[in-house]
Amino acid sequence: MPHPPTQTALADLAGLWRIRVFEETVTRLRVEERIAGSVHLCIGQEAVPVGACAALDLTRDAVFATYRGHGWALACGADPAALFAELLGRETGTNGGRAGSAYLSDPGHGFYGENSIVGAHAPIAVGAALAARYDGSGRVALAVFGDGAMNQGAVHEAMNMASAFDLPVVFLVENNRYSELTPIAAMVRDDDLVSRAAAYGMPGSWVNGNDVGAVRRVVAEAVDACRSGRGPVLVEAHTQRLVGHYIGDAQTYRPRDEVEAARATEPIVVLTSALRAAGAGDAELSAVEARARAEIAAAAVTALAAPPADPATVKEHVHG
Amino acid sequence: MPHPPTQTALADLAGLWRIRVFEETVTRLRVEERIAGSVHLCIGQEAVPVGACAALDLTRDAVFATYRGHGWALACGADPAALFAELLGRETGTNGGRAGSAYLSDPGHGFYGENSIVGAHAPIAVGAALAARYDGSGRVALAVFGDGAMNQGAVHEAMNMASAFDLPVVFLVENNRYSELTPIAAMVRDDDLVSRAAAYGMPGSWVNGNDVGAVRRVVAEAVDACRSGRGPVLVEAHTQRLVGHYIGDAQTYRPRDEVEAARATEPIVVLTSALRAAGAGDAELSAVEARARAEIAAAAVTALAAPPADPATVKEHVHG
Amino acid sequence: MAEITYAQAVNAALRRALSEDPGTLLFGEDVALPGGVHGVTRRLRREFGERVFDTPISESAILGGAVGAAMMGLRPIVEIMWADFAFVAFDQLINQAANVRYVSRGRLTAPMTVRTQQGATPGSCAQHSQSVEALFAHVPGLRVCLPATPQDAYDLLLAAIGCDDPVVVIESRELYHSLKGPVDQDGPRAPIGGARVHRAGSDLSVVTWGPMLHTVLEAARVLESSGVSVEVIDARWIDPFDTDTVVDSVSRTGRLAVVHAANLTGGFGAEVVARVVERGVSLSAPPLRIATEDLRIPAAPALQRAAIPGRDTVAGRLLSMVAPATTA
Amino acid sequence: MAEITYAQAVNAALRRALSEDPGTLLFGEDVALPGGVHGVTRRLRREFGERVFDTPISESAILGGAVGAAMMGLRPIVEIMWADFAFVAFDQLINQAANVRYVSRGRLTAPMTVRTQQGATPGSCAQHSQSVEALFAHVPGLRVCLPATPQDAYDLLLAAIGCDDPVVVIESRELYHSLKGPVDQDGPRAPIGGARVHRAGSDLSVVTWGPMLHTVLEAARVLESSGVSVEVIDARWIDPFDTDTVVDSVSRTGRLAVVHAANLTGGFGAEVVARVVERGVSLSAPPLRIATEDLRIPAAPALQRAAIPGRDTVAGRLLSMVAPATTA
Ligand SMILES: Cc1ncc(C[n+]2csc(CCOP(=O)(O)OP(=O)(O)O)c2C)c(N)n1
Ligand SMILES: Cc1ncc(C[n+]2csc(CCOP(=O)(O)OP(=O)(O)O)c2C)c(N)n1
Ligand SMILES: [Mg+2]
Ligand SMILES: [Mg+2]
Repeated sequence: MPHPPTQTALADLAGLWRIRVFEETVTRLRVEERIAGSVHLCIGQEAVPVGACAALDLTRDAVFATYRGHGWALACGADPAALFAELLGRETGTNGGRAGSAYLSDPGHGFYGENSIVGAHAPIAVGAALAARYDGSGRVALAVFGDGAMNQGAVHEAMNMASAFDLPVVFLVENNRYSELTPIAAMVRDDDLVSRAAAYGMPGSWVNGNDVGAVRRVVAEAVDACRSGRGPVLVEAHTQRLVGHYIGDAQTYRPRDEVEAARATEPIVVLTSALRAAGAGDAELSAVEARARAEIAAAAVTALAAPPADPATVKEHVHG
Repeated sequence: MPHPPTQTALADLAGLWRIRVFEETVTRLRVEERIAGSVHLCIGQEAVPVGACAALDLTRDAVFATYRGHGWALACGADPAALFAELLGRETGTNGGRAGSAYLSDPGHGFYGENSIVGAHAPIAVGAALAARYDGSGRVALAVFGDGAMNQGAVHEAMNMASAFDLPVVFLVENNRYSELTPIAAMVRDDDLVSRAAAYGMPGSWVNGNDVGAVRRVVAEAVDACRSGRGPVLVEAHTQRLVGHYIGDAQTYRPRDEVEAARATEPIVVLTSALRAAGAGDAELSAVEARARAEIAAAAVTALAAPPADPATVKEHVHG
Repeated sequence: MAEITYAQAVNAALRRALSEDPGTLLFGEDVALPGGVHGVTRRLRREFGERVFDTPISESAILGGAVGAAMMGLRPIVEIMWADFAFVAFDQLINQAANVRYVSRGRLTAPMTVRTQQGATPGSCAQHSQSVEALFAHVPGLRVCLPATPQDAYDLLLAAIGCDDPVVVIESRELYHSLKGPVDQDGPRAPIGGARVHRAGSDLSVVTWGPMLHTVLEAARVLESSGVSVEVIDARWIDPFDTDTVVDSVSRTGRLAVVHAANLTGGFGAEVVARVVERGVSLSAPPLRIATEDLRIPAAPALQRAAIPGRDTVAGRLLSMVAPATTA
Repeated sequence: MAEITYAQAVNAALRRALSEDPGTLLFGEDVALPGGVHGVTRRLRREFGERVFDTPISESAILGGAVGAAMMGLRPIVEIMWADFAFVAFDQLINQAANVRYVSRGRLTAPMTVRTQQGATPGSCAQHSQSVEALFAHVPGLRVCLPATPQDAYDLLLAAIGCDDPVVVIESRELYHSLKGPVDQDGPRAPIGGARVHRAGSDLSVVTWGPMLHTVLEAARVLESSGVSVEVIDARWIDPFDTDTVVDSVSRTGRLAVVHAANLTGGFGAEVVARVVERGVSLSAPPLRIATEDLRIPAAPALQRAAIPGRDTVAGRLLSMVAPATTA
């Protein structure tokens, strides 16, 4: 079977559940209007952050994600209570309420943040990789973005510069086949996006983004290439969101049965079946889910009890 | 022999000489400080505009070039006297002195202008091609830019959008191997730039940019593909400048013998030899050059006699 | 006249433009098949077919595509989904669209309309919250307007589309679905320019634009109950800016305040103040700018409220402007 | 103290920064092996090796690369060859660099310096001629300066590099090789901010910045011969802007003029006027802005002279400001 040994797989499953439950809880808090504004969930895409972060050394590596980044923050090790608090606009949020759902960061855990400008973090990740040339850290930078971001100029410039200078960047495309409400297939001639790596003379790998073990393996190879000085790698992970682009998206642009069909191959289902096939029992599997539910529920309680961001601090930190 | 029949070849030679002599005259006028500011010459690269424009139908096609665009304007059919006048800041200039050497245009001849922002005209050409969808003109848009421009975000976005929408754009790279003072080879992993076409699912062709007949043939094929609805084509023409990036560039960044070696393969030398081999006599060949010299000299005289741009008009045409 | 929302008014103006002129195109991210992320362009694809289409997430290609199509004689209307996103492709506006007419001495033109929207709404992050009209207004060759009512959302957009030069229409995300009003859709297309006096007053002239108009109108009502009469001018167009209307008003009231949601420093409020004082209008109090603090926009609603002037802040500061005079 | 050019002063400041702090990097198009298109960064590659390097023509990658390297604790100095080119990548300044500190509550910072140059010179086209400081100055989180002398080219750049936040240093292309002066290279690094009074005067305060300083100083000499005493203030930093120095001066002279090469409308001159009048400084004449007309910059020298205020225009307009008072 393609999965790693059961202990790792159980840890992976725990990682998937934590994100899934976190996002479900966010949905509830948004619907209850305790969280304000646009929220982009990664339900269905959890295997990408869980697999990729397992392949990184977050004491020195740097992750740059998009607005769809709660799962990435969690996989990096951010405290779920601090993440909830951030979404809720509380003082104890990762960013003290300044960032919100779509722009939060937690550099203490290697999470250099979400970005709400499509593709803008790709060159920033190149800069983090560039710094590794000089600071002796051995850092690898990972920039994750969507299929639609591949058509943004900044991403092109980032890939070329990283390639030309052999910089340690993993460019990871979460290809969920939609850019907001528009299918990527209508916006490119060839939706085999990994083939663009060749334009930069950069290696590219495709991976099933619903298979957490496969993601870990492919990203680990990319990180190895980076760490050993061979320069950047493009990884395309095929996956899907099981929810709308944002909370409230009616998804009228999606074929009715698409999401239903995807439920059979989504990461938690896939990994749970594999673990069952490898001998894991129902009790063991349910316990993983239950622990995640308990942890996340407690985190939400903590966050909800925190004071709101203090308006008196609003002018702080514009400059040093 | 690879060249078209002699009559066409003689016309090509005339086209090359007109540009060459125009640029030499510009050099003189710049050195004499009659022309002010930065001037970018295309000496050595003349076969690309001459060949490409011969493949276009300039009653309906639209050409978008860079600051290195005098040759393109001439090949499109712009009046050399109006071009000189523009460089000299005269009222009779193509743009009445508002544009200068690096940003001039002559839409009456299909020359929609130079652009001094690297790569910025690529999306504009896409817009001109887009318009062809709706206006029934059958227009093909040609965007020509340098090797260095391939690393600019706007060019990437333009190529993708043109490909996705099958728009009639010829993207023509004049690869003279330098971006200002820096070799392209140091700024990309793979300096075989035409291979980037595949990233967009777009056909690409390489051509010897010193061979005017070859350029005409390859661009004609690209125009055909565009005109018949098959969408954009990327053409890479290898060529070289025999002069600096701008007038006054000391070219310390170039190997000493590089320019000398290039003199053996530059377009006028190549075409003259081919014509000789095909039976053309010295008198005939010199007459082509002499006619070009006479025409351009007369144009310069006309331009120098024109009045300077009228300061009283400076506020006109900011808005309609 | 039926009441429609601000978003519906935009939709109606687009429909009219697309119907009346076959050279009109509408394109941008998610504007066609999905009908826009805010539903503003709904049904237009169905009605106008291929003249309405979706694009890749490529703002340079969108804006450059508009410049090129406009140079060829079409009349493209493009959407930049958030004004904040214009900056990935600002070159196409400042160095391209704005130059077309001037540098060609009118041989070429760029009759294109860029629709976008801006403003902070609860939870919106620093990259989705800025009010950036001043950055467009400093670019000669671009026209800029900010409709604040459904009727203006309709009228200003049609005026923009009819203009033979590039126009940036900055709509208000917060008003799209929250503001309804009667909209006359049968009038002739207005030319660009012209402020509107929303409320006459004698003690103080307030100039504002965009959704801040409504905050100012509320503040004016508060001040009315304190016996202070506030004239409220919606600039509507900041290029061309209707200096005369403002100067006339201030000449009568002797006091000028400008209120905007953009950051204070370098905001267009400074331009308004400068134009009025340059004319030597005699003032009974120093002019006042009320604007968002010079900071990045925070996402948390409590922080946003502290950063962006609301009704009470505006009313309080306006009152302090007249207080010395009325107590004197 | 040896006299060196403005360009040499920039070069010297870069050398000192690269020598004193191994975390300093210098990169941009043609800055390393070729030493810069204007020769400003000559020899630095040879002296500092791989910390100085050339980049592709990719402004988003250059600026984004600086943001990322700065977030990791380095101190990148990058060049945007012409200020006009910043707009292909303005997002990296406005939506990225400027947000780093604020949105992370200081957990992350972006101590980066963006060197660029601007201005019209004879023949320079509309895409290579703009003066765009006001566009940067409206972005909270960015610092902006415009050195006008060799000493300031040295001092302000070092202050910028020492600043823990993103700073845009707008140099003057026309001054690079035309202006020489003594430069003290041994002083301590100055902090950011602070205007400089270049000339004391009693009739009129003129605020300016960048190469326009020299035009204003010439105009002031012309006015001196007419018996008018002009105080000339070089703002040097427009963020942070030294309002106090200006207000002090205007309080003494009773007259304010601002002169800049940027287009009038929405230029930073409006901000200066607004700040002074808001303070209620009593004025004996309306404030005056002298700026480039609201147009695209034409290439022809004769047209440029008509568009951009020169010595005589400045002197004439300043004189007309005091004339009514002196003849009264
Ligand atoms: C420069 C820019 N343009 C447009 C947007 C609006 N926008 C936000 S998300 C998104 C779609 C991105 O699609 P993709 O890259 O596939 O990522 P996904 O949302 O599917 O994870 C768009 C267009 C933006 N945030 N930034
Ligand atoms: C966006 C932008 N960045 C930088 C420049 C400065 N610049 C002008 S020409 C040039 C080199 C372009 O090289 P290439 O595309 O190879 O064209 P070539 O000059 O060789 O014809 C550069 C960097 C510019 N004009 N625009
Ligand atoms: Mg996607
Ligand atoms: Mg080149």
